[in-house]
Amino acid sequence: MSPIHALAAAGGNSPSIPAPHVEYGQLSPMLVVFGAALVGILAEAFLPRRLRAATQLGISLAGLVGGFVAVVVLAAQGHATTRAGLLAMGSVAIDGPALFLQGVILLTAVLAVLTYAEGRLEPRINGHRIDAFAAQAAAVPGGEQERTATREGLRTTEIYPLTLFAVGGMLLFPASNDLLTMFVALEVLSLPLYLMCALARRRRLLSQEAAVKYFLLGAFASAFFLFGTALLYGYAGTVRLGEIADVVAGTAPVTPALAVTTQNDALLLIGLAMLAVGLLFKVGAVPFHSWTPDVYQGAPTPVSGFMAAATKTAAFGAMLRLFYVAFPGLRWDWRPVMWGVAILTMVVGSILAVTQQDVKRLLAYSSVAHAGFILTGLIATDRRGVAAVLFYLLAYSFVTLGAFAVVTLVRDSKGEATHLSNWAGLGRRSPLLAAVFALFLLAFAGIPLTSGFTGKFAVFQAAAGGGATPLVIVGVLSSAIAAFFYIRVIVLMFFSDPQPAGPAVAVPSALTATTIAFGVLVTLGLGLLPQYFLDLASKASLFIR
Amino acid sequence: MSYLLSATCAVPAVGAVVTAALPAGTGEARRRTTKAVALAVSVATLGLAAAVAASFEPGGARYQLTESYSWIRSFGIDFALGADGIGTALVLLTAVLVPLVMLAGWHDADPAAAEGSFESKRRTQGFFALILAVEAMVLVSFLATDVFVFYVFFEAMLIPMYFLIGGFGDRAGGPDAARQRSYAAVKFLLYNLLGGLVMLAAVIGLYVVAADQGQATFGLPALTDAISSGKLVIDPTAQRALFLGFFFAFAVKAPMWPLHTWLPNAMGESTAGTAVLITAVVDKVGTFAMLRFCLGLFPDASKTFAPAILVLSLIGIVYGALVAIGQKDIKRLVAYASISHFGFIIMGIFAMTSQGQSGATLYMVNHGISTAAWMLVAGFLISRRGSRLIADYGGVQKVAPVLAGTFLIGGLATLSLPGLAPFVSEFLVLVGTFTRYPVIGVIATFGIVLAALYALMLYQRTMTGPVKESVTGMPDLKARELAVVAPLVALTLLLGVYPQPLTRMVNPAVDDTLSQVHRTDPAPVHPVAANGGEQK
Amino acid sequence: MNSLIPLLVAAPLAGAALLLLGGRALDRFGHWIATALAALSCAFGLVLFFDMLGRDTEHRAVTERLFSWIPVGGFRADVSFQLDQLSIVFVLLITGVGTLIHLYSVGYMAHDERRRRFFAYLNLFLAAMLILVLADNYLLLYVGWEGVGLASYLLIGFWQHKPSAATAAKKAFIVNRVGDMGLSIAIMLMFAEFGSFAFRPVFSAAGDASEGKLTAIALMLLLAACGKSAQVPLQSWLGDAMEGPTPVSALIHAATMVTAGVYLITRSASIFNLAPDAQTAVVVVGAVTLLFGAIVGCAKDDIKKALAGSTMSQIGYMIMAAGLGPIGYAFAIMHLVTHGFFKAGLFLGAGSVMHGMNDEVNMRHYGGLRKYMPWTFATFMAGYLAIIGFPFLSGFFSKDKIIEAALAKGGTEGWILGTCALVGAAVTAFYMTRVVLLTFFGEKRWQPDAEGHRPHPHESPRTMVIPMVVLTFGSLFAGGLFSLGDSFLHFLEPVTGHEEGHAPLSAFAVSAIATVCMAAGVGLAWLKYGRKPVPVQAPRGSLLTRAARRDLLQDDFNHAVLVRPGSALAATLVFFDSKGLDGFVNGLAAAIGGLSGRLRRIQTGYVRTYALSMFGGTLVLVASTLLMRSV
Amino acid sequence: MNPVNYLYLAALLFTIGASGVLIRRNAIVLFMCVELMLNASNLALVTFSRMHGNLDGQILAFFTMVVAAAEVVVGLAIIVSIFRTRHSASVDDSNLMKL
Repeated sequence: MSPIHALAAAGGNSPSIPAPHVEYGQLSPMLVVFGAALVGILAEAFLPRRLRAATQLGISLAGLVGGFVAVVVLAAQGHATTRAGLLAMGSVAIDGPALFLQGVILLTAVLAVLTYAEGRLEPRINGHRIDAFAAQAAAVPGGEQERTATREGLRTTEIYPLTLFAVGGMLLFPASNDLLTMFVALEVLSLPLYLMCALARRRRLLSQEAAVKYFLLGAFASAFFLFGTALLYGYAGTVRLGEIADVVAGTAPVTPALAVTTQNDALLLIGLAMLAVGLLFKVGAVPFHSWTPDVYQGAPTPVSGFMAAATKTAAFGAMLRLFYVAFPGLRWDWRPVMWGVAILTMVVGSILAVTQQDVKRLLAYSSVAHAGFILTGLIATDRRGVAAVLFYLLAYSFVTLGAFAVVTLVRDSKGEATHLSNWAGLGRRSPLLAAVFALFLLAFAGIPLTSGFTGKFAVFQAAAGGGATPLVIVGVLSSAIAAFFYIRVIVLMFFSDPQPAGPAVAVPSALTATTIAFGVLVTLGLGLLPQYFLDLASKASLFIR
Repeated sequence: MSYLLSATCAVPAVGAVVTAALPAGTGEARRRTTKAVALAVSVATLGLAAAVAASFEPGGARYQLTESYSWIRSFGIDFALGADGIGTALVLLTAVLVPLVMLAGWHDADPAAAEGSFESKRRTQGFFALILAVEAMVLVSFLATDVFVFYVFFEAMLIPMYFLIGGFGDRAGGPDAARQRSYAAVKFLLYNLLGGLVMLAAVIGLYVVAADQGQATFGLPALTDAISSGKLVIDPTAQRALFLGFFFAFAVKAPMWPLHTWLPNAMGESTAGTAVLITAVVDKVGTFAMLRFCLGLFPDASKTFAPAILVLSLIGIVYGALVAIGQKDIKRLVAYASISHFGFIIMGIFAMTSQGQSGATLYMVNHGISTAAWMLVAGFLISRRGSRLIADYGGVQKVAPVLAGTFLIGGLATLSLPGLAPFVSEFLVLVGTFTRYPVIGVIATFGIVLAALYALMLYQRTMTGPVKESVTGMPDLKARELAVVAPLVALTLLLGVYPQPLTRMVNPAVDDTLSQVHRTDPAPVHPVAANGGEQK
Repeated sequence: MNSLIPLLVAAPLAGAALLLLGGRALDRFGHWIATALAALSCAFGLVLFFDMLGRDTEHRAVTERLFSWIPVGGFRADVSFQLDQLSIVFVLLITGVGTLIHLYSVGYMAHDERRRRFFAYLNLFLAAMLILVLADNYLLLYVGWEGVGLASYLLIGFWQHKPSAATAAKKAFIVNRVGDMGLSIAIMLMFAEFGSFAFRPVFSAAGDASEGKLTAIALMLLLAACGKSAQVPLQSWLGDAMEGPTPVSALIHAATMVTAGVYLITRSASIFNLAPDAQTAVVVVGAVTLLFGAIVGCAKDDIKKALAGSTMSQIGYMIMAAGLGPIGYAFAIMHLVTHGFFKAGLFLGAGSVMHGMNDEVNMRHYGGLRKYMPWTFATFMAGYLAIIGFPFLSGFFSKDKIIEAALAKGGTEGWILGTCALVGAAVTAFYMTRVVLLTFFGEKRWQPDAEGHRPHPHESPRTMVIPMVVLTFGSLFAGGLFSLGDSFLHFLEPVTGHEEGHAPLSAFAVSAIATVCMAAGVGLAWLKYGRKPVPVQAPRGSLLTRAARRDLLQDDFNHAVLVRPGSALAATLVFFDSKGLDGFVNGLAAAIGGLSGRLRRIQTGYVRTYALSMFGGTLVLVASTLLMRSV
Repeated sequence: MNPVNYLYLAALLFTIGASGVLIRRNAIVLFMCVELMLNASNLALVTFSRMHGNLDGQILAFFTMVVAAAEVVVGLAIIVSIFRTRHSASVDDSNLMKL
């Protein structure tokens, strides 16, 4: 019983509230990251401008790597398996999936932050290195203020603490064991992202538009999530996932109130559906995907990469926990619905991507399609499914990050040249980069010997094992369609003649190079020798309740 | 455990990486070193393949020289290799053809002036590296005794093949050659990818079914044994579905009518060497896989669908030949001829008689050799005149008799003239089919007339008659080109007169396959006392 | 001694390989190598022949097994030769005539720069033909069968720069392929029926098989024979085949290859004897062809085509005889041999004439040549008399025997066949006389050739004359020799079997009637061409003549019934392939693209639309969740 | 009085908010509608908290208010910046990115 219940039981007139017991050790990953974020704010406030960029990068890397180390240590101590447990009065669960996903998110974040700091791509402005982010976000685009800011080579270093906060939220999201924590985590990860979308240095109108769209729709979605929470609370009288499961299963002690509310399944089912809406929005599943292309296109490319990779990971983590911990009993209610969503997502995502002309939008739609593939794994509703989803998220994150990092390098005078026509003949001019991007595309397409194939195989196998054969068939067919547009890009890069005034490929610093290299490494590694990570995923595939 | 097989696959793979990494540059010297290295690698592979064939005992176990390394334990996947008679024969074919293809395409990857400044400096390296990559993957798929491993390389080989088709066309294309080429490449890839993905579903399905019955493995011998011993029982419906899943992929790859339309584009637009790689090597993986996987894993379903498949292949035989007759483009004609031939191969496989299947296997090898000869000579011809249109040629035999002669031999092999290798296999397939399905067998024999038509028409129109001014002064075959054609012609003759080395290798494997599907040859109505040729 | 048998084949084969691979180095003396090897093969043949005569009848047939060719399951094809009385006859004919024609070609092809290749092909032909007659199983026979087809293809089209030659060559090969189809189906039938296709086992087991099966096999063999031996309905290629150099016409399209069909039927006697219906088919084909060829022969002005028609007709005789069964086989072969001699002689003569007349082939441009080329004239006359069956020359004996046999068939059938044969004899006499008169008699009708050179007829070189002379002996005496005490008959009997036919007429009567017919034919010809001068331009002629000039419309028929529909079908399929199948595939891709284009529209860019889609989605989600529970 | 009525009210408010989001143009108003939805949820939470006789719901409500406040900050920041750029707060004006 949580203290709140105790209070209620005590009739509310005993003032003594026992101090909650918090396992700081096991929460350390999040704490470290949040701490770093706060330090970042302070640095932002007190450090002189010229020092900020470097310091912020340092702080963020320190925080993220520290967090990752903490995750590894926790996992090593067996908190992923034997010593997995509920923390902070049961509001946070540290178990296999949580730690695995936190690890993935942190690694992704590290690489993303590296791409933030890339200063070689934009031409120097009177000696100042500048990056992909607005000189002064508050300044009106094209206004005098912005021009001066640009001239002084200002940089929006706030991006770093914002990212850290978002990462903190993402770490909490898949680990949150009650709906309240989940809601808070959702907002904590979303709000910074809204802002980060608005921070592009070039094409600021698009950037701001992306932000406003993302914000309004995000808020809309979280409203649904919250109302769903309310309804579920109404049904079960609690927001703890585990306890909800008990109530659903009918194993919970029946209070008179419960006796009344549990009569009304509508509460439960509608609540479930609305929660699902909130999460499906974050993972970008059809029909809640419409924001993805616009936001991915408008946001600064490094941020798009970060969002595409990390947000999806976190959101799927939360979804897994919600469905596997709170509603295993309702499997027969939500599985068919999820079938529909998955099929719709795979098909619509793939088909819409076929006619895209902008690389970032293309990647956005492909991320939608992939959300569909991951959902098929989620529908398996068994450990194999969980493991498959975890592995897929791992594989997918790094490919996505790498792909967006490559996008940042193909530039012309107006910044990144994201229109596909500009990519014609890239393979002739810079074969290496084109080859790398082709590798990522092939991984997206799920060609064997790349991580994409292993992941796809895992989820499809899990789905088939779970008796969702039709899903698998739809899956393979839509991957065939998906292959079509990945191939189109490859054709464009290698087989068509370059435009005379086509874009140049900027030579990145070690930062972006590291990200891309890591992406390639993981893509091939998980394609050729996936065994270790598959083991890791399946070890980490058990939820604590 | 011997490492011969893995070595055979590894050498070209490593060679591919090395070749790709060789110093770039458009200088002639740089290019020559690249080519030399690649050729050396392929020859080394040939040596290893020969070693495999040598150490293979026809009488022995179905799979020999087996190796197995745990790859993905979670899915019960081992990187398992093993050579059986059929696989070994095709490994030899591949290893023999690749060096010749390289030699034939010696200058195909030299930067074309047309593509000028944007031309990648790594063009030559890329071309030869890709060929080696294809070889490596093909070899693995011929030797894999693990369904998953086979699938992976079956799929993966599409990518280098795709770049070969799309990246390096013959210089005979029209103004929109580049567009045509990339269209062909995309078509090739999407067709085969679709097939592969459908197969993926079937592979997963197979694993799920097997795992449910405690056979959580992709190991082919294990699965086939479990099936034939009844330890693993796939219910008919599932079995049919899985069979179709596998067969679809192989039928696209083979290609079988009506899934063939990618082949003419691919062979037409790519260089002659690449075309040979496609039709003589890569496509064989498809027919090979029908024989090894479809029949081995789904015996009952195979028997259920055999008649339908036979009809389709029969259509393919006649259809391919007729369309070939109507072609205006030399390479497309060869492509359609190949479609007709693949009809024969598939027919032999699903006739489910020892003659049919041994014939089909020999057919794969012989068709590889003869078509290679025909296609490569055609390539030499085309490279001289810069046109693929039959109408642009005439009277070549006057100016280039050797070229014409070899081209004729290629054509005669294609129409399977007795004494040349293809005759042996074609007749075996026909007899094998006839003994079980007389009507189909008889109709199929029309194919030999049609084959004569397209082969000789092509020869007549290009080589005979008055010398067209467009071909006057056309040089005869050069030493390099002779070096390419001579071994092929020699092999065609040798295997036509003395095919025993192959049959000895293939027959046991075929008998094993037949026992897997519980089929025996239909007995003659009035068997003669003394066996056929046996009279001393 | 048997080890000589493979050498029979090996010698010419080696020659062919040597000449083809040898390159220009052999241009100067290559033809002599080829001739020598042919002669060597002939020598081997003679040795084997006398060796055989040395043995008593039942030990004459020998088999020499080299190696197992295609062993798969019950399917055993061996490379194994069988030399018996039948094959030795062919061996001697092939190698003998072959050698002579090699010799002849040395002179005939003297000025052709591709002479080396020509001789290579000739050797190749000898080898293939010997395989054909020596094989001890049908599959090996098939190898020789198509081998000679290939050789004939190469030689007909030897002057490839002439489109007509190239076309004729292709036509010959393809028509033959149709026949080959029959042969391969026959082999398949045998394998399915007996589990073997080697002569001995099949013949020994033939008795067990149902008559239907045997008839099927026999008919397929007949189809093959029709292809090779230019019998109706597959006769159309032989006329065009005359595009080849004359020695080729002599060797392949007169003496040897075209008679392979007769060999096949005779060899398969044990099958045909048990399939009377098939035999009827055979005699019908034979009878029809013998008249068909004869009629065509009458109308042609091209000397070689006239002779080709004659060949067709003569082989018709043989096929008919073979179709008569045991009463006819031996005579078929006998006529085959004698015909080999005199027809080869006639062709060589024709070649010699052309040689002297700047390759002019139109007999209307000849005339009065007897003074200019006496040797040619003499030898040609000998052949002429032989073929028309002038008493006591080769043709007389062999042809009369066939006529007797035909009559001996008995009943109306017998009478019909006999009549056909006699009419054929008369017509033969007519067209051959016509040839002789047009060529050697009458006034000169020489025309300048394309370059305007007036011909200067002259006797051919010795290398060409000698073979003609040698063949003359064959034409004159072979028949008589064979019939002395029916030696030939008794020699072959063990293989072909023989039973005396009982003709309704006495042998003498038959000969008398035949001779009368012959005389009639000659007379008619003399009235038409001997007495009055022959117009240089062919008169329009009767309907029949015009039809006959066009080979009785056979090509028009084939073209209308097979070629045009075939090419139409091909064109249709090409269209269907690109527009139909491929169109479907591309259409699918386009459809997806279009769908994508349409679906994109929902991405309006308006936040509120997005919100709407979310809201709608939510409603659907909620509704379906509730629905799931209610159902 | 039956607490269920409060639930009806909450549902009503939520629906009003949602439909507001769908039909209004002004970003600020849109945002207000979202806030309305949040508060509808709050009402529901509090009601349920009362029905179940435990305080979780009320706690949740408090959290929601905090979150809403944070959201306002972020939201207004974004909306204001875009307003200064475009001199319009209509969400329909910002559709440069579509299809």
